[in-house]
Amino acid sequence: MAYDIDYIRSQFPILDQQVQGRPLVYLDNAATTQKPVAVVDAISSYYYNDNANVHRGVHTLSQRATDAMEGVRDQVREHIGARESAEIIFTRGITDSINTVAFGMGALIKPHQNVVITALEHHSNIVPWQMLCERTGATLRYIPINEKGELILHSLEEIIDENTAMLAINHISNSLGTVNPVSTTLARAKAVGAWTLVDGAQTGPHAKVNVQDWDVDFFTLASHKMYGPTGLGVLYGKRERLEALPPYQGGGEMIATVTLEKSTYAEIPHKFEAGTPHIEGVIGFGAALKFMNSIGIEAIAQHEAELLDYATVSLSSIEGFRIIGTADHKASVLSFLIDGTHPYDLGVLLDQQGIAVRTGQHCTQPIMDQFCIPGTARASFAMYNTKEEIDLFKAALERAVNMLR
Amino acid sequence: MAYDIDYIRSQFPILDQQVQGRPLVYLDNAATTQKPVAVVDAISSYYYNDNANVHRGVHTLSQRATDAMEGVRDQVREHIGARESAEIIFTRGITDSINTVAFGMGALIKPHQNVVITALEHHSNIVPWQMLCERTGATLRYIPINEKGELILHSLEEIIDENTAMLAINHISNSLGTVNPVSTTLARAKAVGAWTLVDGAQTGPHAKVNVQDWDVDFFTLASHKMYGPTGLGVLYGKRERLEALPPYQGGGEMIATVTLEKSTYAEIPHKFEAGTPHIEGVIGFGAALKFMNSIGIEAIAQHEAELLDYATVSLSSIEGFRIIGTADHKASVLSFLIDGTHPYDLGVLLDQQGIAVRTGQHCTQPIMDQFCIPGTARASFAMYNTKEEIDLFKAALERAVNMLR
Amino acid sequence: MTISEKQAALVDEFAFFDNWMDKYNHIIEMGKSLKPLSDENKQEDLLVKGCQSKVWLKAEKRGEAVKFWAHADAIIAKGIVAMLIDIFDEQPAAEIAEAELGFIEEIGLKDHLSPTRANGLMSMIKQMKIYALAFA
Amino acid sequence: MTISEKQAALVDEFAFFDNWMDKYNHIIEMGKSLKPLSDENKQEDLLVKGCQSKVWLKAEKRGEAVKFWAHADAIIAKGIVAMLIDIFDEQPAAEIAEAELGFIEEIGLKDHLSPTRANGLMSMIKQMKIYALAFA
Ligand SMILES: Cc1ncc(COP(=O)(O)O)c(C=O)c1O
Ligand SMILES: Cc1ncc(COP(=O)(O)O)c(C=O)c1O
Repeated sequence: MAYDIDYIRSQFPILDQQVQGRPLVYLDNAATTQKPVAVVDAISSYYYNDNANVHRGVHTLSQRATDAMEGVRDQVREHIGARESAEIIFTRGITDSINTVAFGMGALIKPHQNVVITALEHHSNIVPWQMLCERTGATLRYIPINEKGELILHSLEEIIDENTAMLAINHISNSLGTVNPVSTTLARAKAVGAWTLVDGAQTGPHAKVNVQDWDVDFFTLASHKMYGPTGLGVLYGKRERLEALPPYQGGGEMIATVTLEKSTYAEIPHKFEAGTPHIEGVIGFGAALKFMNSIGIEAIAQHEAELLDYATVSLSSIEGFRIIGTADHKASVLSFLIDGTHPYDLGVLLDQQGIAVRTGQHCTQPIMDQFCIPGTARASFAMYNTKEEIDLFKAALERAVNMLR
Repeated sequence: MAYDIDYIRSQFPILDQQVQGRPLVYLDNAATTQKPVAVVDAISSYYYNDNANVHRGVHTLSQRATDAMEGVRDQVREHIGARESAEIIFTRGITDSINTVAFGMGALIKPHQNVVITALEHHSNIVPWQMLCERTGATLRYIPINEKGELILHSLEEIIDENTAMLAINHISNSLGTVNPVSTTLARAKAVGAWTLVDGAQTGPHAKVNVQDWDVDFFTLASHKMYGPTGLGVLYGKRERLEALPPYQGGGEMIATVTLEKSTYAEIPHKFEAGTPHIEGVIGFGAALKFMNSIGIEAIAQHEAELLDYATVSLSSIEGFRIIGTADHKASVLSFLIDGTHPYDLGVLLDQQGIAVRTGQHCTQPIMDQFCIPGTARASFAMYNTKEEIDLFKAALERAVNMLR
Repeated sequence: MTISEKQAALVDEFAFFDNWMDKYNHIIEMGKSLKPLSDENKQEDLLVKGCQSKVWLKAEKRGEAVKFWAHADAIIAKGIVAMLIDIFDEQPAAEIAEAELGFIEEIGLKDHLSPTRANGLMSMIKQMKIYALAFA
Repeated sequence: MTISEKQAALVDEFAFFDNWMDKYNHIIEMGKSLKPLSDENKQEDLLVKGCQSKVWLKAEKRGEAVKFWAHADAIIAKGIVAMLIDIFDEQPAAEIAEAELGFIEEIGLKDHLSPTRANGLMSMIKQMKIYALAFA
């Protein structure tokens, strides 16, 4: 079946607008994606027909809302290939998911142990572990990267050792686009008995993974990067890990019994879902998953790969154009600099021409420090982008460079 | 100006439906309120026009989204009378807000100190403090309640003493409707130098408060109980308290600088807003506040007070009808039992007749334990309820009781 | 009667009633006529998790079969557990463990008895099957 | 010239340009012609918080007036800070602290220079006023 780009674009009304008098070209998808009609409709339909608080209600609306929410839990389970839907926790986002795990490990990790991440992580997969190590005396270690932005694996066996309690690694780098060799690193971690977590922020929109194939302990997704509503994330955890992990937040839903003296905690997934959940977000996310699957994640990934290739070749003809992150295996992200210009200036002048890219450090300051650069300009692609948009982007970029030089 | 109930009801499309073949009567508002058209429209308008990730983007959409979000922060500041908008933190809900404070206090509280709550709290204002005390060795104390469901204040000076680090208390009880004497208890806490937190879950929809008049350190609201979207809450904190409190979650947005070795944290409010915020929720909440204020919170409160009076008198004629929670000062909640029936059975048979009430412990198990009851049936009112609905409720309740006896 | 025959009989019974009120009245009647569980059996460890009212379930092995007793503090929950006992009581453990319960849909209560309902129907069934598996 | 007169002059300058490109070109030119800040002054403590590019601001008291120097690594940020220096440099501290900057709206860049913009215009203004207050 052909990739029906016109149909796809028609599902995203936001794209059909002028910015600064020019047609909007939205290339900031790694930060957040746009939402299709199906998602917005699911939200309004929920609020106009079924809205109620979930789980404890005997009345019909509460029941409908609960059924809808639990239905999405099962949809997510299926989407990532988890064994049971109790292994799917709804959180506020990737950041919340990782903090949930890092907090719980505070009670489990020993001072002589270490946590391993990579030099390629988003702040949300760095700072929680720094905080954990600060609280517990454990050590934080990094898998380094080379000048292409790829993990250097030859000393993996020294970095991940028998004292490693956790390996937490992203699958696809949001600032360089590197697709990391998750299986290799997970295999080493499992060999020494470490727990494992994969940050799937940039996986969700671009690749379908199976958590049982990876045999990973924890995996996280963000709805807002997968065409779904803001304020919702997923934390997948293997049952035995979630049962071993102490609860994070205390409150409604996550308890079995509460007396003035002591509380006992509910079973998973509720143990990790304190408070009224983001029911609307869950339902919108269900619609987003359904929409993505109706297009086909592989078809989307292939479309994006073509755009990435096209843009890489096309922009390379601009004098002084330099790609930051040239890994052999990349997905959907083009980070670059142009000699003699500052990325912030490029961003401003592109915006003047309707082109939305992100500029700065992309919440990955250690990468920028390693490359000794102040940041990059980053174009990142989604299912609805086109080669024509890349042409507009290139023309606008050339104009900006001319103004700045 | 007359209270225009027809206009108000017309703004809530969900109310205009049949449940089990009967017109829906939604009396579960203390659990969550319904959403007006203005809120749903704000959400779809955001996704169809302005959606982008906030704060770090130089492009137009990101700028619009940031302006919109920061505009709501200022709207909330004004709504609760905070000094500056940096004192307004957006969280996932009340539960998240309270956990944020309780977690941060872990680094500040000493084992000989105590935290004081009341016997009238929601689990979300009990369990975080139990967990804090467990982690730190501090003691948890309770202000007891009498048989009317009112706080017993005569030993307040023993309970809150010079070792009290925190007084955390709800303003309006979600399960009994008691309006607590916040000023009196806060005054005592301040006299001994304790920090103070007011759980405003049930305040938001029913009363307008000024945090500077109360001179409270922390105050929390939940969007979903105030006609706004799910997944969003507010944590107000005085600047000096928020600056003293260690950050909760690590990740994007909450840092100033990150190196592989160490991170420094951003200023408030960002210090407490790790990760991509629930932008849509913030914008929807802004629309909800605007809508509430257009009706007038005092007008709403008065309407609800009339409904509570009417229902209290009307239902009292049912044989064996017993109100749980008979405080002199109550808001919007009618919790009850009927002799010889179980609240769960009442809930099921009311639902069969289109009436949505909540049954159970309402996340306040200690209250139920104190009254030695398995739970209650609870009708709770919102701006859109009517006396006709209460008549339907009463008739349905009588029918249910007849079936059960 | 086998489990299937028992279900068919229940479905026939409910076919009499064409409105929710009569159906619930019947469930309530079933609840009222459930043989009592002695007070000393109303213990923590016999409580079924996931019901909004308290439901106690007790089982004993009787040869190949399983004997059940139950109690609930809410009458509708009691009626529901009474239906389940009507179907499963003194049936072979192996068959209880395997049984599919089509009757829920057929008596027209599916809407009222969905898996996430706070009434705990699913939890009760699960608990009875766990007993049966342990005895099989 | 007073602060108001300086602003009026800037507004006149920008009135020449009727499209964004020329306006930005002019800002870029102003950035290029900003007197350089010596390297030893590009220190952590002179950095203005809240800008996406690095902006350094230095001030000294000169009698009643304040003398400013600045640098930025992005040229548009440098142009923006150059505009501010054009307006505030060697003006009386008290007047800097009190000044209202209407020119932003008038030169038609309000959209581009709103308070939450990552360009940090507001942060630069705030920093200059803080210096002025300290000297006043
Ligand atoms: C008094 C009170 N506190 C706390 C909460 C918890 O709020 P949320 O579930 O939105 O976190 C609620 C609502 O359930 C409440 O009524
Ligand atoms: C790789 C990666 N990890 C983590 C995050 C944080 O996700 P969120 O901001 O939704 O919590 C992001 C997105 O910004 C990301 O790209």
